[in-house]
Amino acid sequence: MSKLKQGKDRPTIGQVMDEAGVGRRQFMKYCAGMTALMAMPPMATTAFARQLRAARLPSVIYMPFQECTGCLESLTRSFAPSLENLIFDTVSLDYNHTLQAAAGVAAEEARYQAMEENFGEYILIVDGAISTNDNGIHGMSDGHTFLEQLYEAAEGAAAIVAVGVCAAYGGVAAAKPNPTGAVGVADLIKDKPIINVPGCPPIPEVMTGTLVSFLASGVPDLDRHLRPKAFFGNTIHDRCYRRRFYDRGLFAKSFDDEGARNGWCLYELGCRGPTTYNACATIKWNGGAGWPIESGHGCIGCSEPGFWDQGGFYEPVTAKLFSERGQSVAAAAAGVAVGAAAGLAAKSRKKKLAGETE
Amino acid sequence: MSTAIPLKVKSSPKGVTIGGGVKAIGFEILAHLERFLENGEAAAIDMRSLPMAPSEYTELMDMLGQGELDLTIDMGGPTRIRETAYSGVWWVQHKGSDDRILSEYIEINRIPDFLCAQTDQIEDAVRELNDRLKGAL
Amino acid sequence: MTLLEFARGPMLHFALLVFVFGVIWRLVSVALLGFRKHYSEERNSNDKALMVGTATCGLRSWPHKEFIGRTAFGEAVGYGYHIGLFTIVLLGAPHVIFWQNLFGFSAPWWPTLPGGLITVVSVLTVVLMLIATIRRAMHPPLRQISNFDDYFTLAILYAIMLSGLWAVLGGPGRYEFILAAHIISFNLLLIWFPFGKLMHAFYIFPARFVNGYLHAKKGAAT
Amino acid sequence: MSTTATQAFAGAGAAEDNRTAEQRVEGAMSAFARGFGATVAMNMESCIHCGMCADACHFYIATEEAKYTPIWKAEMFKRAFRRESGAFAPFFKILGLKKKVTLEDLEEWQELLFDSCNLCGRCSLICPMGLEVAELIEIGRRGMYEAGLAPKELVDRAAQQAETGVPEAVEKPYADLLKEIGEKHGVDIVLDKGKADIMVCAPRSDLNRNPSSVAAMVKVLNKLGANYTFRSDAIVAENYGYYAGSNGLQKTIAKRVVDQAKKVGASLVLVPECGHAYYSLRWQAAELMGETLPFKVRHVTEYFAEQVAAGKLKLNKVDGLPTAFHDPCQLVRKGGVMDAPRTLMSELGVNLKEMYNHQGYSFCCAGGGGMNDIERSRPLRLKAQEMKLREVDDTGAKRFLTSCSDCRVAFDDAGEHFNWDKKTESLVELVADNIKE
Repeated sequence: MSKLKQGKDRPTIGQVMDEAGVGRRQFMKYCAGMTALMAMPPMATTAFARQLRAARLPSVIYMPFQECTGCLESLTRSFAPSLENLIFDTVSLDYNHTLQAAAGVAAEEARYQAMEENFGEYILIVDGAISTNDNGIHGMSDGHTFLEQLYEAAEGAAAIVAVGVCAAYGGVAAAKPNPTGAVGVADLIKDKPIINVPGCPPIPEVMTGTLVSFLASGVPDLDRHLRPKAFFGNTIHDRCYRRRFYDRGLFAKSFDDEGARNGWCLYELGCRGPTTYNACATIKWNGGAGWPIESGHGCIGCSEPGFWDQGGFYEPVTAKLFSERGQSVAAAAAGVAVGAAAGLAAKSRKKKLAGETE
Repeated sequence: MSTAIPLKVKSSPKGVTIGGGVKAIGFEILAHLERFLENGEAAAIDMRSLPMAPSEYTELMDMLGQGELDLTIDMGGPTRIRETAYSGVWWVQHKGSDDRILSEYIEINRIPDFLCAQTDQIEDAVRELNDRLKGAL
Repeated sequence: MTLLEFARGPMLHFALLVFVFGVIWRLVSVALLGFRKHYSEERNSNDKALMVGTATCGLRSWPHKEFIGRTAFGEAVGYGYHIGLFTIVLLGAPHVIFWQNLFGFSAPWWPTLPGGLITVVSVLTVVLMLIATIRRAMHPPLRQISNFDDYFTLAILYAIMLSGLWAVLGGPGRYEFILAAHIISFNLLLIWFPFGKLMHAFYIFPARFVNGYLHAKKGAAT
Repeated sequence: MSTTATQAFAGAGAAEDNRTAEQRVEGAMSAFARGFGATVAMNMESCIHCGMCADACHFYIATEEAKYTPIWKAEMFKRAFRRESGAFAPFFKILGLKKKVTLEDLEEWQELLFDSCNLCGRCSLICPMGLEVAELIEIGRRGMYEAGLAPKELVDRAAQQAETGVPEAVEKPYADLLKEIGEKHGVDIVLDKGKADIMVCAPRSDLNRNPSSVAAMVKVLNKLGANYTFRSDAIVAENYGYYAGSNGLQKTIAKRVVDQAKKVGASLVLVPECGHAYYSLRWQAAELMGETLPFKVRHVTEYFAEQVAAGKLKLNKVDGLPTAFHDPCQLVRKGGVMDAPRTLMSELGVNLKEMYNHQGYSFCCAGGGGMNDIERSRPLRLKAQEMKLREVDDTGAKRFLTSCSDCRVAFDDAGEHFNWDKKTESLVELVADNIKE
């Protein structure tokens, strides 16, 4: 990573690209890829490229909290040396305790220094849920709770990108009974623009795509869960190539029956496609090699808030979400009792009313 | 069109076309071409967003045919620009170094934007040429 | 907890409990009123009367030829949307899955109709329900005897049908809200069921049976 | 709802009734309450307001007026049921979901329950939910009676009949009238025999208007050598308690016949050509008495059909005149005497032309259920009878038979009004005239 000047006079991406010997057309080619990814009209590529070149090289603070490093793995796993990699290679990733060589006090100092220098300018990427029970004692590093670190880091952030469903909505850490009181960033920070990029993990291209689109044109338009509509505007179900089997009522009944082998709809096997908004069906995973449904397993809805507590992953999306512990038998018994009472009361009223005027 | 794992569909839906037919795309190209002739407004159709069956893809390519120019540029992975049989209609395909298609579109333009020099580059060129010539004198 | 989770979770559970409780309450309280003992010399034996009673359960579904001229339209519309409703609920793929999941059994033998066909049937059912509603509001005898229960029950049925069609045809709005609306309106149906005219689903056969039985005892027309 | 008619009536009926409005409503409720059995409850709970019963009722068909919808006639009883005996009665009462039945309501319903219903039971056949609509209306009538709102003609006749055995004051006791009929028609009538197998009654309207049909019945009985007798204490077959809706009076009137039958040790009580007499004696008397009766009850056509089947009664063949037969509702649809009239007619070789609506589904003569006696209901009756007469004409019949005195009163009245080309004749007379020697 070439050593670039820190602080205010940070170069623009255009300068960085030129310096890295990236030809203008090569840059344009990557921007074309980016506009296609985000379903923008192809003719917008030139304008997008111009905006991106003019953007200042961002200082990025990557704060890991209650996370499993799955998102980081996915982020760095971006396959082809695409535009995002270039930006990331050159971007001043000032703090990431997994990637950086420095550790301990030195690492922290580097972070504070970066935060001071780019105060109000840097992008804070949060990975992992933030524990809030017992004011955050369940999640600490370097003597500070994640809670404190988040507030501290968020203060100077230009924008916060919550990467992964944990940072966005609490994730697996927030699953019932949620002992650590894990929550997403948006539940704590109210005064900063927040972009959620949920998923477990999110698709690499979605993460990098969101970052690049933020660099080029600021906070993209978001849905009500603060997710970029470019990637989270449609349900998997709407874009699924097996949709025509759903429409014709052809369903796989088990993972190994004729229906499954025929590539029929996996609705009956618990696919969460209909209620999950994500770009898996179009961008696909592993560089377009495939995605969960194409590999024969239903979508588990990993980009939806609370997907971890919405019933078994192998029960259909309309399945009942309650367990029957004899309540219906009790209700029936109550019905008999009250019915009998009502019947006998009616009978006695009848005798009283009928009286003897036979 | 990213080539997904070929799907062996036993009950292949006869006659059930996934998206618009090739004719529909043809008419869209024609409309763009007419508009370009009128007011010089360039346009492009992103092949990626058209849900097309594999057969329709090749059908479209055959329909558009081959023009005079067929450029292949190696720039962080092959980029191929082909002029179709209908001048003003170009077929552009960018591929990454792992041969994955980054983007593919049909552009209706005098010359694809991608090939044009950018204004700010020309401004730099003016300065640099000016310095060079001044230096030579 | 999202609306959909609420709809298919606690609300569905509560609705089922109210349904079971209310239906049994109403059936038991009627049965306990006691059947009068009959002293008249019967014209037909008890067995024959039982047989005729059971036959009436089926036969009364089809109008006698003397009445068919006047009731053909009303009954056709009524039976039309009942058949439509049963087809959708018992042969529509998503519903088949729902029942199996709700009652906790798996029935691979359960046949289903293709989704497209069920949608057509649903649209037809809604049209027939509209005709029935307009007829209830316009036809003088119907207007005379209709009350809140009739229109409220129809309203709930409309809510279910329209939200169901909305979900399948992918109308505007987020799928989980439409699906939640569909399940919530079904829950409303379950809750209202014991307290309104929907109880006729349980009463139809006993009522017809008793009518047929008593008439048969007298040899009267059924 | 023509309120003028009801006021005229409510006032008359209620004149001697010095009870307060609450007491009268209380009376109605107690009558309703007696009807709150499981059968009725099941009916009340399963009505789906489909309005089809209107399509069976000849008064709705003739007038297209919504108030004649049969289940609407039982609305008061239904409201009372919902508040008192339904599964959710307390809620209906406390939350006031169903208004309390008031005297004004009952007065308004008098015209529906008495002036526009023959209790013919056709609505019970069309109801897809198997409601016994006719019985609900009968219970509705009982409530009206107890509230002192039954029409005066019916109430007075019922009270009179309960007391004297005869529904109206007669200058000559029916016993003497009966003897006269015997002499006039040359038939000796057995009256007040001590012991007999069969006790016979006579319809009072036939005694006055068609004595020949009474004579005919006796002629056949004599021919059969039946061991029968009339009883002067129980000559009249009608039961005005049934029409007025008073269980008490109906029971007293029926008891008169039962006592006389027990007195003579009869094993069979023969009901003459009268519809509701058969229905109330055969199917309601035992219920009212609360015990199984020691004798059988048969309609005269039933008894004669049995004799024909047993070969004891041989009949000649009548001419081939196309004939139509009106099935009296209380006798055939409700009473269950489906085949007897047709057995007799086929024995007589009658060229029977069935009406479209016949046997169990026949339209009512519009006179039954006490409407013959309610003068102000005549316009409505005529509207329904016009349909019936046209239906008879459609069969192309030249002769028109029936087997019920009230029906004949109705048809004679309608025939005269529409100067109809046919006369209504009695089936039993036809039988009597054609006994094979």
